[in-house]
Amino acid sequence: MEAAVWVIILPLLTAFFLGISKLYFKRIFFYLVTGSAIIYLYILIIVITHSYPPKVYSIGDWGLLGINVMVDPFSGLFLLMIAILFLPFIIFSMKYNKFLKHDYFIFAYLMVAGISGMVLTTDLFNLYVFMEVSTLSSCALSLYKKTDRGIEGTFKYLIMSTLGSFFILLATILTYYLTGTLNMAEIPLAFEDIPFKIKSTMMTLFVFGYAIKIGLIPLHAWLPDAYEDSPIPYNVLSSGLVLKSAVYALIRVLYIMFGIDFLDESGMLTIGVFWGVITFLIAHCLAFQQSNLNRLLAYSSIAQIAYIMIGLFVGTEAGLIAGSFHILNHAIMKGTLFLVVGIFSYSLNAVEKKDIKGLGYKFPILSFTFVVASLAIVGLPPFNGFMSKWLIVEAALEAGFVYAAFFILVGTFLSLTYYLKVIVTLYTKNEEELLIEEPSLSLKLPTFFLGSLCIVFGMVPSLPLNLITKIPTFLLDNGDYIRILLGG
Amino acid sequence: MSRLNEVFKKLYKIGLVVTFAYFLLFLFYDIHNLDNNRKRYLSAHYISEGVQETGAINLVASVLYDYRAFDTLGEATMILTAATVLAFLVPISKATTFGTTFKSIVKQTVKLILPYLAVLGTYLILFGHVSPGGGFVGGVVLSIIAILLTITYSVEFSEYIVKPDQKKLVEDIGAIGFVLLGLLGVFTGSNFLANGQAYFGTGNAGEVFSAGLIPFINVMIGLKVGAGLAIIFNSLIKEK
Amino acid sequence: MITPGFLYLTGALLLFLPLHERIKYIISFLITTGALIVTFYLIPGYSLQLDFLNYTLVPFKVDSISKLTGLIFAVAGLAAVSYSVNICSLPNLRLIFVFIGSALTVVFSGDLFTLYIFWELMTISSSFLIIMASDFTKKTGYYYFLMHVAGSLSLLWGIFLQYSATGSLSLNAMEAGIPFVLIAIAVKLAFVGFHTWMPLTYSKAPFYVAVVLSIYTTKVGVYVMARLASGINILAYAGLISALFGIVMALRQNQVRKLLSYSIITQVGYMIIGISIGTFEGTSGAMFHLVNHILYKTVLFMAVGVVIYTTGKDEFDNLGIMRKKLPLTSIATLVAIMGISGVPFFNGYMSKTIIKDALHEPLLKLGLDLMSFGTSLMFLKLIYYAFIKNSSMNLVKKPTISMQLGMGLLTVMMLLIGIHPYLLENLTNIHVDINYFDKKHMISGIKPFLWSIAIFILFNKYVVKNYERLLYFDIYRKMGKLFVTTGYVLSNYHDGKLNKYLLWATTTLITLLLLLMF
Amino acid sequence: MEIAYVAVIILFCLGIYTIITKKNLIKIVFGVTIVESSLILLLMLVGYKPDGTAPILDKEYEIVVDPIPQALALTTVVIGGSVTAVMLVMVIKIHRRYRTLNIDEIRKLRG
Repeated sequence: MEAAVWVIILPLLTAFFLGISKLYFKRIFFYLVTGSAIIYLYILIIVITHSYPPKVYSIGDWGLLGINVMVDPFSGLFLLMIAILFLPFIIFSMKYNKFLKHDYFIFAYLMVAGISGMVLTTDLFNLYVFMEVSTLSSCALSLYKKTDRGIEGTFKYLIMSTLGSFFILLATILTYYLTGTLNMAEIPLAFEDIPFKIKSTMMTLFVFGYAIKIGLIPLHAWLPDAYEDSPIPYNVLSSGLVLKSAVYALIRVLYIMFGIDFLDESGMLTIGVFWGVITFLIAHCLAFQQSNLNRLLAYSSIAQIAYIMIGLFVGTEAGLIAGSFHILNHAIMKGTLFLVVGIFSYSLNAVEKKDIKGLGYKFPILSFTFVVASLAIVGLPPFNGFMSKWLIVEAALEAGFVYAAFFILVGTFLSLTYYLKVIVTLYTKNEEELLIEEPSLSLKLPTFFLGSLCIVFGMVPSLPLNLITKIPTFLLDNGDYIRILLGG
Repeated sequence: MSRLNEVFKKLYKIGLVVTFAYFLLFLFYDIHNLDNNRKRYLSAHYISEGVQETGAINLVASVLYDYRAFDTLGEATMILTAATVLAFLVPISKATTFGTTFKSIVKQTVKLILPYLAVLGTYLILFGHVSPGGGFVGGVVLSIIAILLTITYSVEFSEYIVKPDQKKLVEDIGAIGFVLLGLLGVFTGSNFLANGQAYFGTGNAGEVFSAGLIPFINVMIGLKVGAGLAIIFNSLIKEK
Repeated sequence: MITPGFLYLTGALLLFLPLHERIKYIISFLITTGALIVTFYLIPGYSLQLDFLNYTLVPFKVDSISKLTGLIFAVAGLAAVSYSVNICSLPNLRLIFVFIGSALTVVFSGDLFTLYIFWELMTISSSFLIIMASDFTKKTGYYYFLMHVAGSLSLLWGIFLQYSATGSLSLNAMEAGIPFVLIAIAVKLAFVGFHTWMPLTYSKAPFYVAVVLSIYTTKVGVYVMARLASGINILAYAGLISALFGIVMALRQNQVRKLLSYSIITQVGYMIIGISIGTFEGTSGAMFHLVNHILYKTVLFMAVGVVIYTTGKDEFDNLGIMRKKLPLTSIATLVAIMGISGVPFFNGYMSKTIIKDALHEPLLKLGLDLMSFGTSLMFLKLIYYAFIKNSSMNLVKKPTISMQLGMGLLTVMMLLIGIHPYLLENLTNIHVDINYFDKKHMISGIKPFLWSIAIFILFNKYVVKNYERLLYFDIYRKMGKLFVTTGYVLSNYHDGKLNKYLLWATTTLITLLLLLMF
Repeated sequence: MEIAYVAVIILFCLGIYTIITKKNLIKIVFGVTIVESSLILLLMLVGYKPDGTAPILDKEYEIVVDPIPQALALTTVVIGGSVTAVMLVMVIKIHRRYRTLNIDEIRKLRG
């Protein structure tokens, strides 16, 4: 599984070479960025197709003495998301950023490297390191416009996220203290005879740390701030990958290290589901109030991730499948929405709700894409969001979380209220003369690609579900994962 | 009324932190009282076999650059990210002089010290695997050269001696070199960042030319850290 | 096998092709007639299975009831499309196609999953039809969409309850979650209390949109009710109340289309009563009434549409143009009004008779008479304005041929059914053992109509008066305000103070610790 | 030995307290640094063995302290340093734009 490590190295190398190219070879910049993105896509596809059964790659050939990289279906899902989002992101940003492109792409590649490192590594401390890489480069992207609001929001983001990192680091150190190892396969074996209280406190520290990065209410306040005045293509990756990678890490840590039995016993599952319900109800209320589209979408991201949390925390096979499917779908839907808003802000600098009045008639196909994506994210058939929401509700009902299932439907209604408002504004006639810079094809193409995926995955959900249905095997029962990682 | 509110708020915050401290105390106490012969087989293995397996006497170096070299790659990336962010946030054109002017005695002393610093840094880097030191420490010492120049003379002078572009280049070369060194393992048929396993000759432990790739990685990290910290410092200074 | 619903959906896709504007006529003609023919030759008992995820779905299943409903939907689709093809723009035509197609698919669906998906698709397409149709309907469309999505989510919840209770998604009478399904149906068929969207929408939307909507929206609700929740006797009284409410409200309206909307509520009351009886007779009576109601209500909406098209408004006074300038429309309107009032030899009489015959409780029978009486009364008001009162309206433009074609088609069908009621029975093999033209039934059919004429003549000035103060109370808006206020308060807490945010975080940490430790 | 753990706790909580109460941006960054130092101290303590020597095996030794936490500490230092550097440059930028370091006045983002 040589390719697995290339998933991490290639973006790193690209970022480093971009640093040199910025100084000396400005001409190769374009070819470097796009060429590397295409090769990266190829590598990702190879890795994803080989993700079942899971493969282990030992870095430095040290086996259990060193750091290992492992591809299993759950990380395969995240690589799939990178594969879907990254190339459109590159193509879009190439046009969207009118100047100063080098640093932007350096950060983007570093961020992707950090995220792919997070999803591939099996070492607890390595996970922390890559998480910091992705966080810092994500901060760098979010202040990229250098505006007042951008810097302020990023500062808040950085402080909150660092606070979360500290708790994760504390828990990581304590794990080493308790077990003498950082390998995720050996920790659960050593964890078995640790008293309940210590384990649950450690779990709290992990959960809290990652919950800040995920943005569950009331730890969410940095998220809309960081989104408000950042480059919009970044928001695509942020809501699609950065937040999700924290979800990944949390689920990995909880399910592998602590095990489903402990989660059930300690009541974490109940708390997780309840927290999710609270989160999306409040987030929907807040999203209705927003006039800035970025903030609106940010709050909607919080709510959607709460759905994901519910799916992943009901603790059954169906729940894990549903939650993972929603992870993928949310990345696609939110990506589409952000890209459309990105085009609006590119063409006529519109980021407020009132600015987009009447654009439905100026950009008919783009607006149609927006409508499709927003209906999908609300969870109306026949789009992909509906499928995953259906699965989540079904899983929640099966596991006995009837209130969660009911409130998900309420949440669907609440989310419609604000998305519909945007849509209606989009299709309200505007008499004013608008100065419009016609968006070029390289802006539209990624948008349409993601938008069409919304429909395709809604009509043919078995396409991604082939991969996703294998996820619970290696999460729900951590025995398999451990056996493979230990070299079985 | 608002005063009371303030007091309450303060008490609340203190209460939160104290509660958390109490929890931590409890946690540490529990962990401490646990059966204390915890199995540290990993570190035991490193201590007993590490020198043979990696060829480095400095076990920290062997952990950093061999067993857990992937972590080091990550942290090298961190410095690069930070340096890039800073360089990006602070425009190059806005160099301003540092406020204080020093007597010539300071300047002469600095002139005197600089070569020693360079030698010390190089020594720390090159002998990182056989003695205390290593790429990070050496890199920090090297970066002090640039920092001292900046403080005593000025940003302009420091950047005249070593151009920002050159620093950036050195940093990137360090990072790329690290990755390429790691890839050597792949090319020789072993895994990424392999050292002893790929037959890079761990040599006789204790000699300078031993431990396979570790000295070279040390050099790369040294370059990277030195250049990165210099960039970070200069950027922070430049922004009034 | 081509299903009529998918034929329409394909039509909608075809309309996306970047072809000449003219092509829409050809496509519309082919699709609508094709769907009608396909539906006509469907064989009851046929079904289609499909594996989707873990479920076995039955997206297409024909039996006599669904065939009857599908047939009338297809006929009305033909009429409505040919009525509006001239006027409406291409995007709206697409939406109309999607709407009709999903309504037809709902009718032929054999499992709850398909039913829900196309039920929702109907909501989406109709809402966008309203939103896109004109500048004045944005808020109406918003309201309509929210209301209907609330209803369909309720249906979804009912489906989930049913699925988790029985483990199957097949389309039988519900065993669990009936109240939620009833709420969903109530929203769709504008039951009293859930009806607020209807007068609002039908009076504000452009007339051709109102025509299309009025055909399918409520009727699908009725059909699904017959499928999922038939035979709940207590609902008969609810239907009666709803119908009486509709009559009272209809008599107080100043706009023709609002009157027609409230009249829909009344007519749906008949169907609810029929379905709630639960016997074969009652259900088939309700289904026949559905057919008849689609025919005459569509014609009425079309006629009003013609009036709006020619004069620009739908005030009662504008109706006066009918008698002088629009002879064809006048005839159609008269036939429709006779039908809706249940006068013998017109189509409404047939289904009303079946329902009345199926009833056994005296209170309901009385109520039914009262309903017929009220219906006749409110349409006498319409007749008064259209044909008796003098008016000096002038034609702005002439109605198009395709409009009149659509209307004419339906009028002919009404007349046929009225004169020969067994036509419908033979067509669908649903045989109700009633002799429509014996003395007893005829008298009981004509009685309310005669009474209403008498009352109308006596209390003329009360009925035709223009009401200044309209009753209006909407609890849903109040609930919406609550939601907005909550959001506002919450939003104010986010005042940008980092300390505050960090404090929230720390509080969460301690809460989590406390929760997980104890 | 135990007292050192108490020191870790005190430092950690002090840092958290600084972060959540102080209004000055620089002080908040100080708080971040304090927490970070407490974690490095904890790492050192985790690897500590009584009478252990540094993990450089060039002479006779009996007990050697755990080398892994030392390596981790180095990594943590570097990561913390990078994050602090970015934070500081942002503080400078914010001071330039807003002309204040009071966190309560830096709130253009609301709602």
